[in-house]
Amino acid sequence: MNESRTAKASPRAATKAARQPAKGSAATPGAEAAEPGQLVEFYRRMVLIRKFELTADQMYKRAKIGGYCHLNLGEEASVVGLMDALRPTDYLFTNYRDHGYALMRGMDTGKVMAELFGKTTGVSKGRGGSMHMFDTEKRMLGGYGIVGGQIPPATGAALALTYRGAAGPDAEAVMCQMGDGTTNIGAFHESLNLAAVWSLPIVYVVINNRLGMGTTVEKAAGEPELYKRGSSYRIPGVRADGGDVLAVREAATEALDQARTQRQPALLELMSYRLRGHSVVDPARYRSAADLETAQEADPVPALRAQLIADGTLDEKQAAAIETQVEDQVAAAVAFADASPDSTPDQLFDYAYATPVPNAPTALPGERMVVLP
Amino acid sequence: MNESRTAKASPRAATKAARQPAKGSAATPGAEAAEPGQLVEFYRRMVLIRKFELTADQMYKRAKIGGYCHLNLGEEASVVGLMDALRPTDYLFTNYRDHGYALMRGMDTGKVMAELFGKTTGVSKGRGGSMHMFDTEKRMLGGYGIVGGQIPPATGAALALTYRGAAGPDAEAVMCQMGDGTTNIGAFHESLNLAAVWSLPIVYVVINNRLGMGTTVEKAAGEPELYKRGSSYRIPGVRADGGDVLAVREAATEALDQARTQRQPALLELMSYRLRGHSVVDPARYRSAADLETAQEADPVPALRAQLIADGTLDEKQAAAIETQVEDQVAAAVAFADASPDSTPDQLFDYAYATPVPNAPTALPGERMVVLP
Amino acid sequence: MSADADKTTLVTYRQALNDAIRSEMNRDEKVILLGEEIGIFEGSYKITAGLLKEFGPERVRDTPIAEEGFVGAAIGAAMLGMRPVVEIMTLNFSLIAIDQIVNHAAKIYGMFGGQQSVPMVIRMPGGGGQQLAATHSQNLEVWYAHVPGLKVVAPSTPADAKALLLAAIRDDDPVIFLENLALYNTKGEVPAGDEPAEIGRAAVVKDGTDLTVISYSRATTIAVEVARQMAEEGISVEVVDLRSLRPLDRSTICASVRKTGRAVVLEDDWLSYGIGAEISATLMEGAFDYLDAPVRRVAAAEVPLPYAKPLERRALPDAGDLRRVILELLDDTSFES
Amino acid sequence: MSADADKTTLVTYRQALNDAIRSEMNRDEKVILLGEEIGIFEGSYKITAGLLKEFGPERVRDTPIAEEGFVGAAIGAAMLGMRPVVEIMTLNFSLIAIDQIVNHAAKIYGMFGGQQSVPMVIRMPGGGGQQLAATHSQNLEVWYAHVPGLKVVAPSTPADAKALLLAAIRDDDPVIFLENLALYNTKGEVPAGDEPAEIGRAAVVKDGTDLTVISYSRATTIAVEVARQMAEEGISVEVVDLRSLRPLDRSTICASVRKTGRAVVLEDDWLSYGIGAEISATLMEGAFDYLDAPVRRVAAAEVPLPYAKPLERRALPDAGDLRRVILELLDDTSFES
Ligand SMILES: Cc1ncc(C[n+]2csc(CCOP(=O)(O)OP(=O)(O)O)c2C)c(N)n1
Ligand SMILES: Cc1ncc(C[n+]2csc(CCOP(=O)(O)OP(=O)(O)O)c2C)c(N)n1
Ligand SMILES: [Mg+2]
Ligand SMILES: [Mg+2]
Repeated sequence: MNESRTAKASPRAATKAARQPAKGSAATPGAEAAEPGQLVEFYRRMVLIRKFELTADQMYKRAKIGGYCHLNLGEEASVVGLMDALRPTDYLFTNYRDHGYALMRGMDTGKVMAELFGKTTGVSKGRGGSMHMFDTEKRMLGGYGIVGGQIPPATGAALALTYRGAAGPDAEAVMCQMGDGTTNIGAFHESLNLAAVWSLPIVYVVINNRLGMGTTVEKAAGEPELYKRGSSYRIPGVRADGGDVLAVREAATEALDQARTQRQPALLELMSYRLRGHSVVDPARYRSAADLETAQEADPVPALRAQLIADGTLDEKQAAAIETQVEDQVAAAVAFADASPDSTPDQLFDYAYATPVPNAPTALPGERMVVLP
Repeated sequence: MNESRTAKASPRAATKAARQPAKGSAATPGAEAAEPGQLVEFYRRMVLIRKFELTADQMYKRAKIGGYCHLNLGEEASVVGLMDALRPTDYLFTNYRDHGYALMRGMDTGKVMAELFGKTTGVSKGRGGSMHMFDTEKRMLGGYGIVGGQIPPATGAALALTYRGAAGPDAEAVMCQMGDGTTNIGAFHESLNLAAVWSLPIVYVVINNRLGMGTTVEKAAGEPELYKRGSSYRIPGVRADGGDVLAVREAATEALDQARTQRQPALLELMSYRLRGHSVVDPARYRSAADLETAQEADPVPALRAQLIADGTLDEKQAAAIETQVEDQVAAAVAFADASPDSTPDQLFDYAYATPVPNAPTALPGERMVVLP
Repeated sequence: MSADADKTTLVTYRQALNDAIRSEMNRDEKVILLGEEIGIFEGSYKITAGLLKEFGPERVRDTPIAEEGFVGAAIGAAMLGMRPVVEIMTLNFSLIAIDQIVNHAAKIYGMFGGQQSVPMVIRMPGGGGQQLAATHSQNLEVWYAHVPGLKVVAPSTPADAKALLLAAIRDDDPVIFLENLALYNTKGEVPAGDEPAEIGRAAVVKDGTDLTVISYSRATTIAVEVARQMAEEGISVEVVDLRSLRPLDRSTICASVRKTGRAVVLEDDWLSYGIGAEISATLMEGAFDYLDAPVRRVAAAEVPLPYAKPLERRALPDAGDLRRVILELLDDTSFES
Repeated sequence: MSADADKTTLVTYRQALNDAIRSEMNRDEKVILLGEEIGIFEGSYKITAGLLKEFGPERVRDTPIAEEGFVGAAIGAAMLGMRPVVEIMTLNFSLIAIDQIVNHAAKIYGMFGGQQSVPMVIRMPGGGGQQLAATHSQNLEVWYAHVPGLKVVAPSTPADAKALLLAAIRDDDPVIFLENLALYNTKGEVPAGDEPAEIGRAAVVKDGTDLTVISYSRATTIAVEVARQMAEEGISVEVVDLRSLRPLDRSTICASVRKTGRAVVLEDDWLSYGIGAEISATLMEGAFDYLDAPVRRVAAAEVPLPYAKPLERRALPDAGDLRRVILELLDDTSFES
């Protein structure tokens, strides 16, 4: 039935887990034991996401950013671990909570910020905004705003890979990220079933931050242990501690490896916490103080910092230096975004069609449609 | 996890099973041991469906019936067993393969045939045809032609029941029938999850006739043991032999009982065979001779006849008398349908809206829309 | 609160909706609410604020993210006599539920020979202008307006929001109730009491003699504003608010244009095959001989709506566009004020 | 086979589609087929007959019943450079996939700033008249025609079916390719070779001087037939076949009606907010001064289509309806042949 194993899922365990070195790595290529230097690098990445998101929040309040804006605050260890497991040759699809993924995929911090600012220098030329980071070259095939909408295309990307070449350790694979609430939508079911019957190289990752907006997993899902939902398709399900960057990387690497070598799809659930409201404008009044406290105690960023200092890998000064460097990087991103040009109205129809055709409508509001020779 | 139990699923077992009396009946109210008279009555019902469907096939060929027409041939034991377990106070939703269900729900044979003929005396006044049998009074809330389309409304009907009264042995329940291929569609997933989180009194029945049009269950479903798919919602799944009318009745009664008393939804899979093509116009060339032979050997109607004669419940003459009576009934249905009036074009807008409103459009093709005072 | 509280009160469109729902829930216990985040979260746009507390979690039922499932469930509940009022967070997400809406809710009454009505309401806001980008800013009302078996209303004022929602909930057919993100905070006088409006009737919301602007939902607020401004310039613009997109009140539209001889449609959806196309075609049939010039349409540019503000602003029709087109049309027909 | 085999061959619409697909699959190995029952079953309407045998199960891929899933999968495959041609059994079932089509396929190119095209085709038949009842007989083409980012074609002849399908498969944007149940067995001459048509162009398929009928898909075959009959009665009807619903070739439509002064739209969909509304509105803009009388629309009655033959027949427009309306329009404009 279900090839599942449950990793430490309680919040305390999560914080503690992040203080342990990774184990059982030899079996799965790519999940090397973490060198101290590597953990420091992971810390830097987590801090980058943290600072970026806090800055985005500020910029939203200053009306530099509009629309919806969903942050990865609290999910940094998951994002960093997943993206480290993913190779440049792999493809990524995510939901709208996508800033951290874009950064970790190697997209330029300034261009990601510029996208939030709606500038022409943004990764999606300012057309997409916060929910819609995209970069063909980095194989980040998009953040998507319709819940579950990314799952069928991600599945189809994996299908395309089966036409490109054989399975094997060097094969490409697809990762499709989503939230816990998203596992209740039809597209999840249809897609996982397709991946199973067609044997596709894809890893579905559920960031279980315990909430879909204000709704708890228990209230939304008949089977709240979400990794078990793979069993309806004979897809192995794994749950791991999303607060532990090494555990995440290991679980993701293993799942990706199966996808590469056996074209075995997988469902990976990462237990995580959302530190703030659903989006920057949500005060999350529905949330109990206790729940918020639990989330804050599990915060992976200070936890990793404390661990690195406790085990002597970093001292306060070095940690602060990393933080300052990241702050500068984010400040530079804001400066870049700020200085970048706005779109101009004449660019409105620039990306109407990839293949131009006669009679494509290009009237502005109130303009006449019919132009006769 | 999964409260599943697998009943005899092989075709041979199925035919044999029908020759055994029911067992383990005391535990579940409603699933009484079958009296010989009752089995004879079930035989009569199965023959009625059989004759009705064969006649529908003929009438289609004579162009008395049009559109799509899907028959229950091979599924008679499942239909009779399910409908015997259902009480008049329960509600039924089915797919388009609905003639047998309509008959067993107590809808008039003549009016069901008249629906196929598109006559005003039809159960849906000739508006629906083969796929759309409906009877508010008999609580047959419709045959539906969109694959999976019936599942959300059936689930909502069960939701409505929770506002009507408390759970208990006399509570009403809903049965929602579907085919094996239908378990791969999003509506299945979303609906079962709703039933689980809301604890609804509904039994989902999958008639696993091994084929969705020309596609086998194995090719279509990542987990082809479909009853196991309940586990994604913590809904108990049960598989039973759909060729054994008593096994079907027992399994359905048990599931309905849990729905009534505990508001525990259930998923019941009935292993069955489709004796013919997907619809009357499908020659099923894709089907192997061996597969067809297996299906024919498992045919529940001759199997039950043989059993009743072998154990002395019926003699040839009595069996033939039943068959003749049913033939007369179906012939009378055809005569009724034939003699019934056709709809007339002036009735076209009769059921446009339940609550009339001004300006509802009633133009016939080419008529002017705007009528000014 | 207005001094004349027994007559009308100045409330927001949001509050008017909230009042209508509360009032119907008090009147009829069969009225239940279904939707994502309508309970503890109080609704994405806070339309259902306070109702969970007042009516409890069974009548104000939060759903999983499963639009097809819960909209379909509302259909089934309606078939058993409940009167569900469903909130879909935005119209954009209704695409996931549209098979249930169009192939089921809209068909059940007619296809089964009038045996079973489906008394339900689907409330949802459409609209752009909030920088929500291409998938979250659509106005696809014309899709629903095209479908027999549905009724589709799109109120533009708090008073109509209340009166049409009361009517929709009491109606035995599935009613698509279109709100608009930009309207929620608008204010207007709402009559006391619970008098439902009649679905299927447009209203002349401003009288005029020179030209008719036809619009609905948010666009009507712009049309009325532009008409008021132009009145000061000596141009008398009549505004017809459609209110109901299906049925469409063709007589009221045509009667107005027969009087004024000039018409502009202002709509938030895409121009080609939009609501305005039917209005123009209707005037072709019902006011041809009275038209001094072709009907003009002011609609959204035909692109997936970009996030970037300057592009979004340019793509959506505004008061300036309407004003310019009105003046062009008056010019074309040698109007002298 | 015609004597002049190197020039044109008489084939069915079905065969023309099959030929086009085969030919593209031979030309470009990135072309793959996805859909329910397209392989071993050879397609519900046998459009893909023989292709499984010829190209194998990986390129002719049967899918589970999961329209949202496999249409979405085609989008993802297209993003990685494949050129999927998806069959949805009938347009009615596309409602389940419409979020993927409209919120994803149609948006990806523009919303991500032109980085990624989505070269895919969705083939599906619409149409009533086969007694398939309300949920299986719809013509919802106007929904797709309304959406920027999509291209929508609806060929009426075997030659166009082939040429437009070739074009659709080679196009880098998502193309909705509308077939019609009643057209599959119709025959026509198809040119040899693989010359694609240009998407976005209408065609005058019959010249005339007295009146223009504008139509598409099945309706065009009726229009042409009626035009031929009326020619014998001395009435010269021009027929414009839209071929492409998006983009819509407004110039060709308007040019024809500027010439004839009279226009009738024949369409299989429901009248209100249907394709004909846009055509009429377009003529309002582009031929107002040339029109001798209002444009007329001949469309389906606005009901869920009943199964019963007499009702179904009455609800759908036919040659008799078109003829009657043409004569009325000529009468109204004092036509003398
Ligand atoms: C189809 C659809 N329905 C509803 C929404 C509104 N919505 C946006 S995010 C969200 C919650 C998703 O929760 P989850 O999957 O847990 O992801 P998280 O936000 O926690 O990362 C909802 C309901 C949407 N965008 N799309
Ligand atoms: C959404 C949708 N997709 C496709 C179809 C076409 N179709 C009708 S029945 C059917 C097969 C269903 O198979 P199954 O669920 O096993 O039921 P069975 O016909 O075997 O009783 C298909 C694909 C449809 N009616 N609706
Ligand atoms: Mg979540
Ligand atoms: Mg089946």
